[in-house]
Amino acid sequence: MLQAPEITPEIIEKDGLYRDMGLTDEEYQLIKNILKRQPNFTETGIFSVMWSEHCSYKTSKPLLKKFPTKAPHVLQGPGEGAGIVDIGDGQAVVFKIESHNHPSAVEPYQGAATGVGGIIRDVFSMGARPIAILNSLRFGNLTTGRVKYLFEEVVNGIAGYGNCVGVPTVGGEVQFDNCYEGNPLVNAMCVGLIDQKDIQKGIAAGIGNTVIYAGSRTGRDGIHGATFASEDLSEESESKRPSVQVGDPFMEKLLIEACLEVIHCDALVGMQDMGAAGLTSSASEMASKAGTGMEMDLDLVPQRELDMTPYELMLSESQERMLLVAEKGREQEIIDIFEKYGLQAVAVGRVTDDHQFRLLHKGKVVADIPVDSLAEDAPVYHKPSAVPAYFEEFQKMDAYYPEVKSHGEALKALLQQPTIASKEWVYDQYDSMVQTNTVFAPGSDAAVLRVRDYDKALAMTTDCNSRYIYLDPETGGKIAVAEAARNIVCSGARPLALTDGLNFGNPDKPENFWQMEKSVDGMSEASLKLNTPVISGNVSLYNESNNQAIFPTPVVGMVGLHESLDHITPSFFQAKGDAIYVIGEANSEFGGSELQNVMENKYFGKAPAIDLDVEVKRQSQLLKAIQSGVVASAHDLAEGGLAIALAESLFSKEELGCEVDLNGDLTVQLFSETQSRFLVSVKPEHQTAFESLVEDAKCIGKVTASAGLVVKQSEGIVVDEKVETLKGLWKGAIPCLLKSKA
Amino acid sequence: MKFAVIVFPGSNCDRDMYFAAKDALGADAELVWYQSANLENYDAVLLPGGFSYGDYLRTGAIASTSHIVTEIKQHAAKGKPVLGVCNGFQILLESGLLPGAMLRNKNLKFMCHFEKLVVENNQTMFTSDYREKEVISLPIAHGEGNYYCDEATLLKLKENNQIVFTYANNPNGSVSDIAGIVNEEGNVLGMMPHPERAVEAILGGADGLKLFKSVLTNWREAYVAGA
Amino acid sequence: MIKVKIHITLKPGVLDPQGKAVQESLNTLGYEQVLNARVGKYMELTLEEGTDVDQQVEEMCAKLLANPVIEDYEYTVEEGVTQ
Amino acid sequence: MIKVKIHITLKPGVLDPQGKAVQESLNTLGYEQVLNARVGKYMELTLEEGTDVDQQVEEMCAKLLANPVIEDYEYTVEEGVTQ
Ligand SMILES: Nc1ncnc2c1ncn2[C@@H]1O[C@H](COP(=O)(O)OP(=O)(O)O)[C@@H](O)[C@H]1O
Ligand SMILES: [Mg+2]
Repeated sequence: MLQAPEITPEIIEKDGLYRDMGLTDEEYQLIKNILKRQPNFTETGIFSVMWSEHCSYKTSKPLLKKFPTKAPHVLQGPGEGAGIVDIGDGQAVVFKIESHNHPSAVEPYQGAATGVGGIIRDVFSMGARPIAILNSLRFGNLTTGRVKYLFEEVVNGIAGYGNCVGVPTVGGEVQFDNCYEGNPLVNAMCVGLIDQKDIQKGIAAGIGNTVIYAGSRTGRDGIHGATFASEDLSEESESKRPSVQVGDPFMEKLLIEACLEVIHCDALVGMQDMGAAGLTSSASEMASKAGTGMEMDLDLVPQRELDMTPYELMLSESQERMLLVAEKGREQEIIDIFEKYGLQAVAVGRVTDDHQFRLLHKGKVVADIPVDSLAEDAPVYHKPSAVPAYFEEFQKMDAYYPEVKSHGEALKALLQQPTIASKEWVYDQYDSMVQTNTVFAPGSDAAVLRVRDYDKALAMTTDCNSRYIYLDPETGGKIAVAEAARNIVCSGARPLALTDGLNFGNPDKPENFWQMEKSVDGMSEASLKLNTPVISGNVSLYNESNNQAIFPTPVVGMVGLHESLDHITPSFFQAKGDAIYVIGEANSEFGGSELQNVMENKYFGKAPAIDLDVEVKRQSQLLKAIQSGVVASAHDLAEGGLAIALAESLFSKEELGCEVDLNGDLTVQLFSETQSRFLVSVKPEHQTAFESLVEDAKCIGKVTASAGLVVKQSEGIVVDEKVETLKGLWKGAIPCLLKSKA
Repeated sequence: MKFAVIVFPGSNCDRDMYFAAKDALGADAELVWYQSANLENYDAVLLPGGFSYGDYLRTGAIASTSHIVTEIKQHAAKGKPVLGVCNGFQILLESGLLPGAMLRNKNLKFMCHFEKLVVENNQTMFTSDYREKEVISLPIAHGEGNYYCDEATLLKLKENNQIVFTYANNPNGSVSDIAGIVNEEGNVLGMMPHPERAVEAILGGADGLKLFKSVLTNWREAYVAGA
Repeated sequence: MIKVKIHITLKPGVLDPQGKAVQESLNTLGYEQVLNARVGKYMELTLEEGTDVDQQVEEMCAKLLANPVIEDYEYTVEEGVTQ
Repeated sequence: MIKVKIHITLKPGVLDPQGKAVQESLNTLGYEQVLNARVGKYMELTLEEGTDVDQQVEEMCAKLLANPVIEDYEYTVEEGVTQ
């Protein structure tokens, strides 16, 4: 076999090969200064992935610092695999969100599947049992074959992986807008439950301790840097080409069980999953966090393919792999546990005291790098930011007001908008009940899972209305956090904390950076006000296609606590005769609304306003009312306003209807998307108590047995639709779009 | 009475089954790893749902070749109850303890929701607490629950009253709406719907609990003196 | 080394939901001349040199690789393959 | 009628968890001489007589039947088959 010419450090510098790996000239010089010599090929690759945005947050770090991250109930903020929050009784909830956008655009099934696998590993690597998965998805409009394919396969991939590992997929969101056509978003969130005494950290402590590799063997999956210098290496054999990462949920299931057994073995010192940048990031971060060094012998790393180079071994993103540190001399105890599950676990290195990250291959040192330079010394950039022209234009516009001819027809049109329509087609494919804790499966405001053996439950949701954020990132950022909290509160839980998935376009464009900056400002302010600190998150930049950025989409994943099972509250109307209340007045606010989309086919103008003090007051009063047992159902007003909230409250198993009486401009009353509002139903005997607890509540009508949605104005009937008809339109919209020929 | 819940690599409803037997029913139950030597100390065997061996090759196929299945066959031969749910049913089919095979759902999608079932045979040790033709609601959660058997087998199932549950609205394409069948002796039941997921009101219904209760009641009548 | 190629197909009378879906989507895409589609499995096994292939492969198919209730199998053997 | 036989296999280097599970299970059953297993798909299409097979089948494979990011395909054509 012809030997490829060796790429020497000199060639890397002379030909600027580091640039093909994503390093700038300045960064390369910085590396030379750190090493006091030229980096070799493997070292250059290691720096390039560790200093990539994905691992180092070099662009977003200055913004992430703004997030409030502390509160007495936060046990672990950002910095570990996932954040941790105290839920009493010595228990804690662990959660994080992560994006897999680009892999899903290339190979939607595997991209989505491995996204789910990765986030689950983040959670069980902390020692927690994964108890729920949520996902937040964005696609283009369901009008082209390609978009339909992406949508179907992403859902299929999430189902294929999540169902197999036995973690219920209990919630999420899907929205459709043209801006996501070439660049779909696939964010997955995992929630875990842990006894606080079992919390693990990803640290490589204890000089001389043993580093253990466990799980799947390493192949050439997803090695990005391998695209470098294609001219020079055109002779490279076909097999050296990077390949798509394929997930093995069966392997993951075994890893979950093995790792959750391993945490009870006191020979374990630290554990971390191999996520982005695989062995490189897990190993160097574990050593850096512990203030130690690490030496690994790459010949010992289990390999799936022949003749893998150190570069490939270190940069591979093969899935379902874990790195552990065990007390020296007690490795076998841990290896035995993995073997019980039929998993491979091998000692590959040791913890050292010299703060170096040293790799051996075939008897030679192939990398020798100060470990902190990888994890902590990555450059940080303060990108320029500029107010986009569109924003200034939108701010100057007169308020948009849609001329609605028939309110009944508008309601029907809205119900069929894919963003509002039933997502049953999606979530029916997810096992939402495995582990038998699911109280509210997908379909409610927030998913609710009881905590077995305790009188408490967890509520969880993901939310982000990116249209508002596009119109006004700061206001939109506040709304995203507030809306997540509203969903949690409606289910009867107290919001605890959030994880954020920041999806944006290319940050090198000042307008995009401004969007990031402002959204983070808005989110930070809201999370501070609502006392829901940011405990973990993820950043995904460069989400563009044809040079067109997506709407800024900072997804909020939030978890709340029901202090008693009695507080769990449905979002559907419960019984005829119950009084219907709206909390909060409607203003004429249609910028970024679903009705604007229906009528104008685009979004413009001002986002709806939000007053966080009002938000906090209403949420806490509603929660108090729920906890006092005087609320039969609660639902937040979101896309499509009151009309959609009313309809959705009727789309349950019960055959109920409603009759409401509205004053003022009917279009505003029914469809405006004014913030901080709720739709609540209350039993007649609880009305007085409810009204005394919730200031801004106004009774607008009652639940009926007629199975019709009736709206009256000054005693005249203005909308009268059969619930069955409305439900049929709402349920049928997405399946119908998927079936129609592209 | 003591239940064994068999845990294969990739089982994922094992703990749910265990909690149903232990907490909801209040019986004695243990999780039994598939490499365990024997089942002598157990009165009933529960094969839980999940994705044994990742559903690779065919659902239930690889698990059906493991040694524990030989033990389960011996246990069944003694007339003791064996219940296979979802993947457990698929394992029973692959191992030949029940006739037929599973195909992919007719719409090729995994589906998870409550379905209405009709209790076709309430004379078995698993269903005696139900009324004949009682309509119950249990969750399904499967991608391959489209039960198939040839004409002759179907005829036999019908003649022997081996069809225990049918779907009121067939969701997956199963022959004759079949949701669950027993062997000729009546002590091995396989079903796609998940009774263990419907044993408490907070989970959306408790129609599955009667199945476990039937097993317990019948065992008591058969084995506990004076019952 | 020995390479064995195994084809596993659904028995003629058995309904093939996947095949049907393939046919329908091909028809929808405009390939109306597709009258039927059946989907099966194709496996390649690499065996050590010196194995009594025919007896062994037959056994593997019957015992594990195919389900006789719904599937048929066929195989071909190539000996002396270098990986 | 025309019969087309299509083999769809994972590209070399792409992880094949199913193949691995099959190999391990065969090894456990005592077939230790099985060194490797890869699992792919096998499809049979029946086409109307008179179709421009090569061009059409190529297109169908590339567009729908195989996933070009991770799979390779191959096909053979038999014309004049009486079904
Ligand atoms: N947008 C964000 N907000 C808050 N914390 C973040 C954000 N993005 C990342 N983090 C935190 O930074 C740490 C590293 O994140 P990441 O590299 O995505 O984790 P991993 O290495 O497990 O993939 C995590 O603790 C994560 O929670
Ligand atoms: Mg991680």
